[in-house]
Amino acid sequence: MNKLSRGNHRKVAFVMAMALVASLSQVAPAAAKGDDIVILIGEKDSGWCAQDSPGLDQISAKNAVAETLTIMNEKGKIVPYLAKTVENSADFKTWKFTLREGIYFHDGEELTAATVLANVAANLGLNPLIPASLPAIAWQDGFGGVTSLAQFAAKAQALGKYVVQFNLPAPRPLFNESWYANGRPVIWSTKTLQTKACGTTVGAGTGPFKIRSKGVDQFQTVLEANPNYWRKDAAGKRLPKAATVTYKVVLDAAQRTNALVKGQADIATFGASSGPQLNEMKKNAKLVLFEGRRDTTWSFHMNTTAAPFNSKSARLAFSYAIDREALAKVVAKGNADAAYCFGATYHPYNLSNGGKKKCATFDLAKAKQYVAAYKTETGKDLTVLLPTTESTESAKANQAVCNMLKKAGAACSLMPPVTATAVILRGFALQQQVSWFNVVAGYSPAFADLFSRKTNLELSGFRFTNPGLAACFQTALETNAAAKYQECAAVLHGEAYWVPTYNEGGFIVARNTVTGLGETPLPVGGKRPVVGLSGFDIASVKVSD
Amino acid sequence: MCCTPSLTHESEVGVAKGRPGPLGFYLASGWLLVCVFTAFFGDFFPLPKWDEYDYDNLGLPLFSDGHLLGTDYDGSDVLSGLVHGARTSLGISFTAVFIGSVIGGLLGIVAAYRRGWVDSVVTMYFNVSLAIPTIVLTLVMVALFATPNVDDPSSGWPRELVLIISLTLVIIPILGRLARGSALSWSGRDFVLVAESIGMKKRSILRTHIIPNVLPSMMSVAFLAAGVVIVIEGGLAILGVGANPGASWGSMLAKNRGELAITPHTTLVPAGVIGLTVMALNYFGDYFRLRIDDRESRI
Amino acid sequence: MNSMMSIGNLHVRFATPFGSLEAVRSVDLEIPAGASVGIVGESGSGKTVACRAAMGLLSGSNVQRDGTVVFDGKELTAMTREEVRNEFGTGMAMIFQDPMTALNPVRRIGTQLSESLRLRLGMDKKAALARSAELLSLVRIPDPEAMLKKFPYQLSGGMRQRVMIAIAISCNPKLLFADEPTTALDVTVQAQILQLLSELRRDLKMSMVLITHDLGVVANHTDFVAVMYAGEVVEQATTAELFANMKMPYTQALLNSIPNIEMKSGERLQVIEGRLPNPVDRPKGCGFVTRCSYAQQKCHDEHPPLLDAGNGHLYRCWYPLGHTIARKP
Amino acid sequence: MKYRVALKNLAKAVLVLFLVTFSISILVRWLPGDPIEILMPFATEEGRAALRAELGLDINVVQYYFSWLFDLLRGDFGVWYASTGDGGGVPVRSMLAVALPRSLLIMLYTMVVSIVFAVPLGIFLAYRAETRTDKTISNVLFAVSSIPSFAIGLALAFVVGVQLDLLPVIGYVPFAENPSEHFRSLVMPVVSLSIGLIATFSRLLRVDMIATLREDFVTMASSKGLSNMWILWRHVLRPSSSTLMTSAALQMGALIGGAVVIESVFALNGFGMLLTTAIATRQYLAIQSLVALIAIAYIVFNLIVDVLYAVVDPRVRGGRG
Repeated sequence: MNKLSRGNHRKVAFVMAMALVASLSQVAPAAAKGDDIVILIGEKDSGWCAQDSPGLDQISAKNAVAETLTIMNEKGKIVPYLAKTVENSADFKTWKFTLREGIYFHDGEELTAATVLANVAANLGLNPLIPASLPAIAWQDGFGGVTSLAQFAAKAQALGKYVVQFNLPAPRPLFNESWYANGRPVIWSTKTLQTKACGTTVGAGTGPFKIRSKGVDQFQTVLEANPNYWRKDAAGKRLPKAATVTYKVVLDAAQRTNALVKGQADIATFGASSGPQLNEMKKNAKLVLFEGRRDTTWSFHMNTTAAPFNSKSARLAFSYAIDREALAKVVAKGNADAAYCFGATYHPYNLSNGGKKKCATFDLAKAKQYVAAYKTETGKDLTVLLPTTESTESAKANQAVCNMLKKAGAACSLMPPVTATAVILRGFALQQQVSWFNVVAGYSPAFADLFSRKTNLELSGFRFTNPGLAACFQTALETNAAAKYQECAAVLHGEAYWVPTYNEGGFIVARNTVTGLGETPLPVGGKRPVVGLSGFDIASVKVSD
Repeated sequence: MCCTPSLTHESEVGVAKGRPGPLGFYLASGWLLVCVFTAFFGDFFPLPKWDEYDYDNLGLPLFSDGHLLGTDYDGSDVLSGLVHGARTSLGISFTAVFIGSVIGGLLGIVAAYRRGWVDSVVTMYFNVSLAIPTIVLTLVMVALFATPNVDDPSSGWPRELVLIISLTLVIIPILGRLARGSALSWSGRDFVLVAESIGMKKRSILRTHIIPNVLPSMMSVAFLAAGVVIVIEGGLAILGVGANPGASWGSMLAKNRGELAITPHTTLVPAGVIGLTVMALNYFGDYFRLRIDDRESRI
Repeated sequence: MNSMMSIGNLHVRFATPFGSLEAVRSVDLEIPAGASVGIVGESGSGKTVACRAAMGLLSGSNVQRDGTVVFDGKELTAMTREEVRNEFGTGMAMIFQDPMTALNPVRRIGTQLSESLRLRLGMDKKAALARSAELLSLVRIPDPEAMLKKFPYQLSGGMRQRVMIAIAISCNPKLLFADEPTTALDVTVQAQILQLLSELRRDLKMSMVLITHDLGVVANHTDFVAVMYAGEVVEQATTAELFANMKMPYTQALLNSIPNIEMKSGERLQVIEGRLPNPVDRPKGCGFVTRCSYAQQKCHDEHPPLLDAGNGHLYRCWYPLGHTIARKP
Repeated sequence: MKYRVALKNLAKAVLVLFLVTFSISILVRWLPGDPIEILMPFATEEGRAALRAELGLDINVVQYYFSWLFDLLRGDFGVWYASTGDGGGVPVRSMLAVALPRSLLIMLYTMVVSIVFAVPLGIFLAYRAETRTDKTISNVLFAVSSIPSFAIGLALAFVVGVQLDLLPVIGYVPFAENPSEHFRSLVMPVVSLSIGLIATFSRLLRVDMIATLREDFVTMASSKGLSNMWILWRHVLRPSSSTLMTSAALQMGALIGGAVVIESVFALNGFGMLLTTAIATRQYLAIQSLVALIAIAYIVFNLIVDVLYAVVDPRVRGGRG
């Protein structure tokens, strides 16, 4: 018996060695070619249900399967999409959506007014206090905070097979935008809504691709072409062009780069925090970089209901201590801008028009002065706790912020991700002093909504305790007047509730064999941006051999 | 004397010949001295601060002006990182291993010598803690202790302290099992039986016969463990529960890993420093073991 | 008489950090074919090292061997390791002192016994096992088939030693070194094993070198004797001549240290006082000088050469036994 | 007699398992943050109460532990709550079905590769002990073993994957789907994990073999005219392998959950990532079940090693040693 097993050891070792040699000696596999597209994304998510909180990378995958009633074109304007037309009354209280006819879900259901109403109903009752349910906020707010179907029925009705009308209790000039909300409020088929796993592992939408398989762990999603897709390309040919699309989650940016350079993937997405990799890839002739508009602003916002940030001195100290230019460099290595005031220059909140910056900006002397003021006020030293996530970038950026605070004389420590993740997940930082938050929503009324809903202000992580500010945003929301928004933003910045740091756009890097990115025409004319707030459109994408 | 095996180049005398020579010993202890010196007096070196980013000098190569070992892609000085990292890495590793081996060693020796239920309990404790993965233990410890109370942000324990505690907990069963095994074999030796037979007290037998004999093998393994802990700490840094990014040698590696292809020196230099230190510790441990073997053979 | 092995001017040195250690120096030894030669000396006298060096079992960067060893007409010292190894088992074989440590504890008796048959004689597995059983019965082990399947720890000391003898003779060696084959055994078993060895030697027409510290063993089982002390041969003769005409005080001391049936009760066994000289730093005179009751000044100053007393009886002493002048009071 | 020893060992193993899982129950309860707030931030009061009951937060830890244990024994590993869901989620078992086979395979390959390389290397080093070759290789091994696996992994990915273009840099291919791609996809992860182990194992083996080489039976084997290779492999290796086996058993348990960094680098998404995510998102039930699996693995591998001791060294079988 001993002899036998010993002999076997050798054989096993030999076979293993041969297998290794054999596998090594093979030439590396060709990249997925032709009709099969491999896309690497840097973010794992828990699912595509409305209550789930997909980030941009996941939304681009989600939007390949399920679509929204309205969409943003390359000029940043909201246009009808699944809806053929969107009409509103002059007071912005009545909104009529007329759906396109002949659009079918992957499970065979036709898109009708009833489907849309079912989608809205399914999302009622979701907690609007977390960013994941931004669409829910928009909808519920639009309906005046209804939570039950009975209340809802009176406010939304089908005027025909393809027409839905909403009667809102208050003016909502951006209600059409609520139905886009960065690609989040997608329309699922009625059957999908009835399963708990709505889009987590299964789901039928109207998109160019349908789900072939989606791992429970959300690390790999394989989509296949929807043969009955409703859109056509500019030449009137069938969409989508590719047969399958595989989204793979690769958390490590360096490995996404490697796989792309090597040809294991055709497209990969990056955030500005992958600056070093992006800078390298810019030099690679085989790769093409697309950068989206820098309209995502990473900001700090503070819990004003508790120490230390219930003190304006503490907030101002924090705001003045942060060197935005430096932070943008640390995080993005030239792939992002410093944000002095809120958002990009075209944003309605932006206050830096005409070069006259009205916001607190980096000023070490002032920061020190306010740290000292806080000490005199409270008798305590200013101590800040920054939550970090597992990503190296988050830790680096937070450490840079900590150093800046320390230079200003404040104490600062990093909250470990194992705790911070839990705190962040917990209804947006109920306990946090400060949170890092990316405000993607260039024009989203949902964002303004966060300030305007008084009850939310008290409960949410933002915890602004300024009723004047809430009223201001409420008015701005109802009138959609840029001037009003700026007025509110001035208060926001003046009180230093909100400390913007840098603006970034998303990056898509594709191999030069990829064609058709950003070329799909929208049904009402125009195109979707190559890199937009809801990722990118892959309906026309094809890989040449 | 007679039994020199023909197969190996080592023999009893061969070991003596192969003893780490003084040169290697001086090199190894020299390196460790430099590291320890740096750990204590690094603050007085005329260097940029380790955690400050020189935004205009991202990814400088080795031997650049003002940055001897260059900067990483965040613009922090690699040399200052190494100097500061010496304190964190060696501090965490030496403290954890020292406390861990004292506690583990005592537990192991007592278990081996008392036998009975004491042994069962201690062995069970070793087995249970070996079965809990390091990562789980550290994540939980960091979540429990290194998290400041939000109402009082200065309340959490320093991350380094928590790391020391959890790594100590990791070291205890490893060295404890070793000590127990070694003590077990020594306590069966004739001289212990003799000591017992002449009515020597258990405690003095432990002190005079067991501990001095268990100590050498413990210490040589402890040196190796110190090296291993430096490496483990780097792995934890990737999960965000190690030292802050760039604050230890391991976390420098973890922090700069993405830029391996762009600024290779920022990963290779810390890796080299870790490698040298682990090698020196190993050498020191070996030297130590042989010196003690020598002592035994002369008795 | 034909020479089976002839050792000429053999030196073995070990390099140590304290200097070179000369374990064997200038040993000349003739092993006639078919004869049994005893090598006697106390522990550390270099007898084992000398034999292992002669066989070529010592190697390593720290070992230096000089001299010539001619075995069966072939000069071993001029051969490569591979060539020497080819002589092992079939030409020369060795029986080790402690059968507990010399048998591999984790391998079956059958495996250990048959492997040299298979590897050296090219037998197939079945034949080798059959032959192994025969060998075991040759060394008088009962139920050899069952024995093949056992592990060394399952055997008694005597049985293990028999197994080792079986292994040593398995390939019909011409020369058998038996390195203290009975030290680890109890007295009754000792006699049986020695008897067995002598019989096997006669039946298989082997030459044998019997290494021992026991002059009594030598008296009964050997034709020639060489006495070693501190790495040197100090006395050498036929067995009969040696016991009849002992020259060395050391040899006599060895003889006196054997327990004797004729000893009167109450009489104390004589021990050789003192220690072997430090092999790294030898005295310039006779190595035994500090322990010898006959030592004179000359013994301190000059190293005695090997002298011939006639009859091939060689000895290394300035004042041999029977010499009238030199006795100390 | 033998059976009694085996039963005793088994009883001890079960006790260890019990203690590990129980202490994890307690540790997990200590974790800061209300799990209801984290798992179901926007549930109704009834929903919260239901989840509270499901997580056993309304009963004491002992009761809760046993109800978890009985669920586990029935094969119910609990639910993985959707991170911002309404209390719904995926069964942990279906997550495990994806992650566990990968991790087990990676562990298995890593062990096989480490041992296949470490054993000859250890033998060679022991054979050449204390020569310049040995010292050089030993030192290099030490230096290499001190480089964390993720650094080796990324360096390999860049050099072997991108520059030499030999192997895929990311992803996992199941064996059933494409055997050759399966092996190719795991070469770099396995090598990254193995290098440190090869260094450790070969050094352990070297030390034990040097001790064995001093044994008489080695000289004896040599005097039989056997070749050096035969002696090293057939006579010396087996009696010298106990430390190596003990260490390998420890490493196997550690590899299942501890390869998280390599899983992340090569996008393999195995057990380690599951475990760390579970802790970060307070998946109470999942944490306990996953840790229990690791503890079981640790215990099973230790029992296997006990059996292997007996195979390797017959004296253990005979009740000695």
